[in-house]
Amino acid sequence: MSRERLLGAVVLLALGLVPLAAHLMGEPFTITLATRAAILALAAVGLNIALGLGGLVSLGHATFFGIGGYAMGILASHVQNYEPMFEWPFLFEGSTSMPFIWLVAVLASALVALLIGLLALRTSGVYFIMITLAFGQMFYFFSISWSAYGGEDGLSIYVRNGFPGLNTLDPIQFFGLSYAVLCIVLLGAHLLARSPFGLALGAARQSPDRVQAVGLDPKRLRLVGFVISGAITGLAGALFADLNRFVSPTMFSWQTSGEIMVFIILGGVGRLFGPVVGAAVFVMLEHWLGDMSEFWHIWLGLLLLAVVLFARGGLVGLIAGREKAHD
Amino acid sequence: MTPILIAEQVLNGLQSGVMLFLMAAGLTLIFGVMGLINLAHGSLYMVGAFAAAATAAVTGSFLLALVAALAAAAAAGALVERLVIRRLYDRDHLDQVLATFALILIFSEGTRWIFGSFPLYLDIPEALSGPVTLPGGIQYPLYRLFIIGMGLVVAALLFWLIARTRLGIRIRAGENDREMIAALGVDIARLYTLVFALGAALAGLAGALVGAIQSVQVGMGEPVLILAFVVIVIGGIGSIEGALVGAILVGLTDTLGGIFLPQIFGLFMDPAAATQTGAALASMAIYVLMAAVLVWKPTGLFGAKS
Amino acid sequence: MLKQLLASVALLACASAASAEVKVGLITTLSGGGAGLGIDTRDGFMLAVEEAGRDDLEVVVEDDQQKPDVAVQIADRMIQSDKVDLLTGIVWSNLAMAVVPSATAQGLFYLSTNAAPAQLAGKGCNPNYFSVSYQNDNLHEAAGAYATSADFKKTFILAPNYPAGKDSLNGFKRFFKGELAGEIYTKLGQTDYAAEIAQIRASGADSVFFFLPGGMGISFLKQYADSGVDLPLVGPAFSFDQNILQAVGDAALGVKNTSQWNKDLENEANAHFVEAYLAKYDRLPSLYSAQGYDTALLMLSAMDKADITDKDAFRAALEEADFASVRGDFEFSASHHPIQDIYVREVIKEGDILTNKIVGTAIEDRGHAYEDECKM
Amino acid sequence: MTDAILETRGLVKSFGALRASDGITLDLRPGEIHAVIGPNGAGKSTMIKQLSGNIAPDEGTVHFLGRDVTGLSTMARARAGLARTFQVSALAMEDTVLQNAVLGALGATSSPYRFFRPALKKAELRDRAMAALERMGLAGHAATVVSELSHGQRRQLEVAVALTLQPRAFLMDEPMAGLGGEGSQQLTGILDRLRAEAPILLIEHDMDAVFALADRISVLVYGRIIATGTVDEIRRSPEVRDAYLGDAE
Repeated sequence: MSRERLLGAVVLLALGLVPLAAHLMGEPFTITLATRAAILALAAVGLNIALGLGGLVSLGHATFFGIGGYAMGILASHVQNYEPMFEWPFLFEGSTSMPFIWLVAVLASALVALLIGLLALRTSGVYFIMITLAFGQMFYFFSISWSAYGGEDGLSIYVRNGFPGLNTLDPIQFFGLSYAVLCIVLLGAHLLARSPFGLALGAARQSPDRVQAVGLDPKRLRLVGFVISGAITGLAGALFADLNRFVSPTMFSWQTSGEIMVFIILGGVGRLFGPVVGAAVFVMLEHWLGDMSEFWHIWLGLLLLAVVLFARGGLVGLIAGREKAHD
Repeated sequence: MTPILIAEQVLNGLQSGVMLFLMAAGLTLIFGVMGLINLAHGSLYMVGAFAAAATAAVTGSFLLALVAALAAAAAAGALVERLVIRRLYDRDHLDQVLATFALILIFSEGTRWIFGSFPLYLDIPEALSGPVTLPGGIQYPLYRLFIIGMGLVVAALLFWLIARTRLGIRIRAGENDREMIAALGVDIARLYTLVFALGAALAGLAGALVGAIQSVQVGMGEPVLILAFVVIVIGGIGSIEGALVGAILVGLTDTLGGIFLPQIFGLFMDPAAATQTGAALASMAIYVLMAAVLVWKPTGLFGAKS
Repeated sequence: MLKQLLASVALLACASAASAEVKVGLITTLSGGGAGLGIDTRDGFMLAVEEAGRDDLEVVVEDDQQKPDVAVQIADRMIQSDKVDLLTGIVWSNLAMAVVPSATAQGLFYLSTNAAPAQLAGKGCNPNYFSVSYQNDNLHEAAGAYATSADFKKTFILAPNYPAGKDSLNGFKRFFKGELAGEIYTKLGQTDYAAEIAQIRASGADSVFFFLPGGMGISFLKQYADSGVDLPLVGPAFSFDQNILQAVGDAALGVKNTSQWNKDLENEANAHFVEAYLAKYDRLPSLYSAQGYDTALLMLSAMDKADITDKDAFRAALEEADFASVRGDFEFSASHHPIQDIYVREVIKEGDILTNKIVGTAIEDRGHAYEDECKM
Repeated sequence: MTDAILETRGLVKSFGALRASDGITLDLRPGEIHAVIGPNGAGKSTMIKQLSGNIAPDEGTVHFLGRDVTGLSTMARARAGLARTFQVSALAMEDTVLQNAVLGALGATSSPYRFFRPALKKAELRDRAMAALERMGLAGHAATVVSELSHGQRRQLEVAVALTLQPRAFLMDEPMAGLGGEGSQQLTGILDRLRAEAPILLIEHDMDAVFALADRISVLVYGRIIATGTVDEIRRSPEVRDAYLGDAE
């Protein structure tokens, strides 16, 4: 096992065990923090497929995070308010079932990723960064003024949605669910990176000419990668909304896009466990630095700067060595 | 809607465009010469505004305030370039985005630490306050005309600087080939610091000019930053002409969209719904414009083919 | 300073562990652009807590960064980890909507120092939720009432395009009897109002009502003053608050605005509050400071009467509102919102400092428009 | 129709005032190595880009295996069996030698839209890739990351990736570029054997290699083919001497 793998396994295990210990010691807030870390990591795992594997620097992944969140908010609010979503062609009251909400979140964000991707992938480099940012801003401003679903105030869901066989209101059970989703998606991302698709997408990042010369279409590879990436981040958005029992346009803001990106770079770009390490560290920093100083953003900024300037390859790279794992 | 009102709104759009140009010119220059995406450009705008407000509070002079804004932003720019930005030129855009994102956090909270959490006061100088009557009977604030004039003068100076001066020649050479100008014996590190400080000074000037009619507060730079990015992307990154055209296009779209969209929707919707829908779409208008331009011309209106 | 404060309060609390302790979570905005309002809220609240000097009270203060998800996270921590009995302090309606419904559903008390959206006043009202400030529409309604009494015939109204903005214009229209010269929703966070001012000029209006909180109001007022349009302005207190006025400058002079409090309100509690606040923090109190102070007084009055572990008794004690409010008379409606007078203020200059003075009463004993929708 | 595998007729491509291709007509026949030589700026790159489909000609056609492929994309031509190597190595530098070869096999044999089974565990891909690597003498380096290969090894890998396509024709853009004498000789031997498998259109500056390998040579000057013929014919051609070899030596 490579050092990187080992480190990843340790971090993932710790992320699983800490809440368990907290549960036994009656520290439910630690569980909430761990859940937050797991869900943000999931969002970053999604972005990492576009960013790390495909080289697509998307500064608009908050779009998908927000769509996932609003999928949850909209479906659940209709049930909560006893206002059916639509009555034709059949009566649909909305939903408070997580699996169904997840499905809608994944499909909706994949569809939007497809549309954005079709337009945005015509550009590259800085232009791609900026056009994804622009799409994010469009959704942000739209959600603020869309009064049917709360506008700037957002939507509050009083009771967390259900999952068959679980009591999701119990922090440890909801953590377990989020953690399981994270593990499954990580496994998927691991397989994806080594699959024919992952190989081709990675090559399209490194040498699009080569990919074309062997008869593969780099644009289509990127588009599919972007859609998968958006769908995963959308799923994370739905979970995040359920964690907070609340959605708001903030989920669409460009700072959210920036933060998801920060998780990846903090952890290590294109590394399987980079997003997990990054999100976990970020959540801990937010928690501790926020306690230490009113001006904690300064310290966060300095730390990020230090990572970018001096720890290329992120924290995972710092600990496990610059070289990435090859299979 | 009278022709006078339309003319006034066009002037407003022009003024907001000229202001955006000051921001965008620095951004696009820095990108063109050094290949750097600087998210912290909005922070330099904020530095300019705060420096101007602080100086005006002490001296009471608007002119000194403008000088202070230029100096403070240029100094902050040069400092940041030496300490941080310099290490980012060889990095990919991703590292640049993150590092300059970190700089925003540091600048914003640092400013709050120094100046406190409440907005500062900066006012229009006596000589420039109040409206004037333009031909056609348009009442228009003198200060806004001053901003338009100031912006156009800076634009002209900038074009002259780049087309005619030694520095401009070096800047243009730097855009094409870093090694070549190094081979010509130009001190490239100094050139870069200079260009970065110049871009920062432009942002600082914009911050000070706008600060007098808006609110000088922490976080004022980010909305403008995003707009400036929209501008340079529409114009084509690295192109000063593109920045000018893009800025005016964005200024006009933003201003006129906000006025006309609700009225257009009012033609076939009830007024309350129309104002809301129109306002919602107007706030998205410039992003739609940007997406449309990029789909049509993937490297912007004046961008070099990649 | 905050840390010391907390430490001393905590120390006092430890000293008498025997008595039943009340633990309060104060969630407010202490960093970023909106920090000024949260700092005032906190300082007002803590002033009352310190003056009370009780050893059975502990206050935990946290910064929500003006982000709803952060506010939710902090609330979760305060409930789950710090085991607070009562939450308070949120400035913004969207943050309140994220925190309040689930907190009250979990049996906690929430005392609002500011945000009081319609949802929580009407259908979503809750026995454990009390708004000490107002209902969000109140100041706008008062502005409408003032505009009517000032005999404005054709008023131009504008607000940002978000829920509070829509509530604002509806609130104004509810009490305004004249005609509207125009109605505009601006972009949230907009900083340039040249286009809107041009429309106002062209509309033939005789007066302007605006609701533009924070930096938006500063920008609007400066630009309006410079535009040469000199129609009378009226708006809710937010753009004329003590901390913002200095940044607006002389552009605000003479503008009428509506508020349920001002520092020159003549009552003993207010005189004491203004003096003590100025002495302690070396600046004049704002509306947010006053609301924070009143909230703490209300809570302390209930603590005198009941043990917080007995929720029904504590709630009954809160409902009595038996405290000396800086607003003078204070009582709660059935939906736990204040019934109070709302005043018209005018911006004046006292020496070099811009401030407000009360020039009249806009509405007397105003409750709110959603009272009937509240079933509890 | 002739029995040519690859054939161009009257290719014209202009960039502004510059006519980079000015009516290029040439063909590539089964079993041959057809070398195209010419001074710098003669339009060799522009020509090969039109053959591979990276740029579209203003006029003229490209036929491959008897089919008009002028309107087809690079990808479609590659799938039809036209394999290309690049003047500057275009390889996935962070991936291993085997991964690069498997990528070629993937393009040739199956869809890349498979998301779960590891690419390197697929027997048909792996076998094909390993076979190509063995032929180029790179089997021992299968697990090496490309960025750690020597320049010569990278040139060999370029050819190996092209081989995995099992192509019907090769387009090789200066495969000898940057190779030393020994490396050059080694590659010459490999190309010599390769022509039996599929004909090679070879653009090359290394005259020793060209004269050693080419069955036919075309000389491109200012976007025109000024002569086509066997090695001896070209050596003797006075026009070629004047236009090209003359000032080259």
